[in-house]
Amino acid sequence: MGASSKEQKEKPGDEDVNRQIALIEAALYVAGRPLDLKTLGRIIGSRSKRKVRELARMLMKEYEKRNSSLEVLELEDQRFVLQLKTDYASKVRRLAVRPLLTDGPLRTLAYIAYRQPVSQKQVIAARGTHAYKHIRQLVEMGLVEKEQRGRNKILRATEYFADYFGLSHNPVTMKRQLIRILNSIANKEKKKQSERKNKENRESLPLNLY
Amino acid sequence: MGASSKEQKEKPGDEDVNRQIALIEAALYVAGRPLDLKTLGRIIGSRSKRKVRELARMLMKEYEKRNSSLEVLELEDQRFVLQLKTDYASKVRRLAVRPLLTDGPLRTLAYIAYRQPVSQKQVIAARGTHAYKHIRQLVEMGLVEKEQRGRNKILRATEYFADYFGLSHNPVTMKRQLIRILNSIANKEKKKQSERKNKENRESLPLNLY
Amino acid sequence: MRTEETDRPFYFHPPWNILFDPQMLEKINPWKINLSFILLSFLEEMEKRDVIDFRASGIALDSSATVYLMKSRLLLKLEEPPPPPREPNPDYVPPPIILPLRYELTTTTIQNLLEALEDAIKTENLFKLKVPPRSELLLAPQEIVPPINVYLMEMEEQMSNLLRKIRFFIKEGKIVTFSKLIRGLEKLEQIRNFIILLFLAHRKKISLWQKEDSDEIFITLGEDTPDGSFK
Repeated sequence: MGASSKEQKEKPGDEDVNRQIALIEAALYVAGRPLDLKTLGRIIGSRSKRKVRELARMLMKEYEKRNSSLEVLELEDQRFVLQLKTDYASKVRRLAVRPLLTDGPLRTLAYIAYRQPVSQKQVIAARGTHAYKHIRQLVEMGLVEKEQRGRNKILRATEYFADYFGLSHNPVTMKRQLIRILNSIANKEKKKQSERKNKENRESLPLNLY
Repeated sequence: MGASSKEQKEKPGDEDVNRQIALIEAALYVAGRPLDLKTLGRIIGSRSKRKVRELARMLMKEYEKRNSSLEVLELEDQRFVLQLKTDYASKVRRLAVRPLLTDGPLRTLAYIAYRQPVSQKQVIAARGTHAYKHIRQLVEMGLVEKEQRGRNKILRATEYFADYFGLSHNPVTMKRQLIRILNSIANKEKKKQSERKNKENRESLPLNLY
Repeated sequence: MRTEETDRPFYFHPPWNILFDPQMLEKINPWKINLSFILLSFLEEMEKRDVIDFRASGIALDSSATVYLMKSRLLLKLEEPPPPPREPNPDYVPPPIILPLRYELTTTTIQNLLEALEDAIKTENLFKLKVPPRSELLLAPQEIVPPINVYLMEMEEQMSNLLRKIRFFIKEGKIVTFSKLIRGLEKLEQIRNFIILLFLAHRKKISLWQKEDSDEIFITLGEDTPDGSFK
């Protein structure tokens, strides 16, 4: 009798666990970026980080066992991500056809990430009034967040933005990373340019430093 | 000796098959849209449509066996797609990368798809002036295309839209398929509404259903 | 076992509660109230329960009169009553289509982002943001050109001097700002320092920052000069 009651208890429990693991998979699939335990917990309706981690690890093990081109990884900061294994990426990358954003909004996004925290006013001044629309789109997509500070609206790039481009979540580090990569591009380009024409406009030099 | 040579032959063969199935999975994952046998064949380096279909079906079966929130579907025109099972959608919808359409634009989209090709004027007449905004949004997202014909703007659903539902790219077939889908959604909704009406004691209830 | 909920009279629940809550009644659009349905069901419910509550009936009647009054007032204001809810649509609008959720790898890379950033920066009004703390410093070029020429000749030396000074400040654990670096210097010296800073930044010896709404320039050691090295 004890056994049967235990069985009865366990069966729905197992189903629950399966459903929760599948929900974590669903979340990671749809997000396409690393998610933290809190976010995953909210999806499966659990506040226990320990439990969420356990379930996510079960999903990870399941993927390890499968013959799959996808993998679930646990990152150092206890976030989990579902992604394509790198050795498959090169073969299928060309099937991706749609950009995240069109040119205009992408420029506005890059500008915000570079100048963050930056007032909406400054973004509009630098990018033109069409940037209002871009900002709305970027906020909707979760790439930029807006904060009212006094009379100003302050914009900054979100963690989702950082994850998408593989940048640090820390705004200062993120900015430094951007500048470093940008400088290396700028230098390469400068070399190319100076090879083409030796006469360089002196005024433009310091401007490219930033 | 014969056995061992057979073993040697089969082993790499199996690995090949596994690798090819995983490649098909990778392709479907990255594309996020239905892919035809030719495209999948190019990825795995095979010109035999029969073989590609067989492998894709093996992947489909594997997904069916798993406790997964994801599914691989074979569409009518022999295209395959990897997507989230619908009963998981509501729980993880908000994690999606792209801004998701709200009810209003989705209704306008349904109307356009149902009546296509349809003049913008007619859409506005049926859906109200706020539909101008919806149309702009739908065009931006690539779900609807606008064509100037004389003084009229003609709207229709795009192939990208058709891919979302695994519909045929042929406009006539697409429309027929769509009408079937829309009618089934409408019937489901009617059922839900009548169920809701029976339970309608509290005002808060219907609001929480969505 | 009786809960508080069951202790309350039935008419305090929807749909009848509308007649017993004057505040709610005031807020609602009277055209949305189906009086005959509410009153009939109210009577039926009382019959079913076999309790005739005259006081409640009186209130219901009073509220109904109020609703009628509200309706007639709206009519007097030439406000049309809303069309009956189930009027056939001129055109059938199907229910919203829910798009299936599919992950899709997008083609935008960090490279694209940086190219976009370059474009954005090129078109930005850079002078507004990049001028040194006191813009008047750059507004007198005639005066500073000759000394700079001398300066350029000893640029290497000047750069290492300034870099040493910056490192000193960083070693002290202080934030190095441009104003701190030039404190006490004459205008011309300040300009020279600024130009050397630009050269240092160009060689990635240092990085320069500005915060929004501030003219201050912040200085950190660059990637070629990691914080720990004081060679």
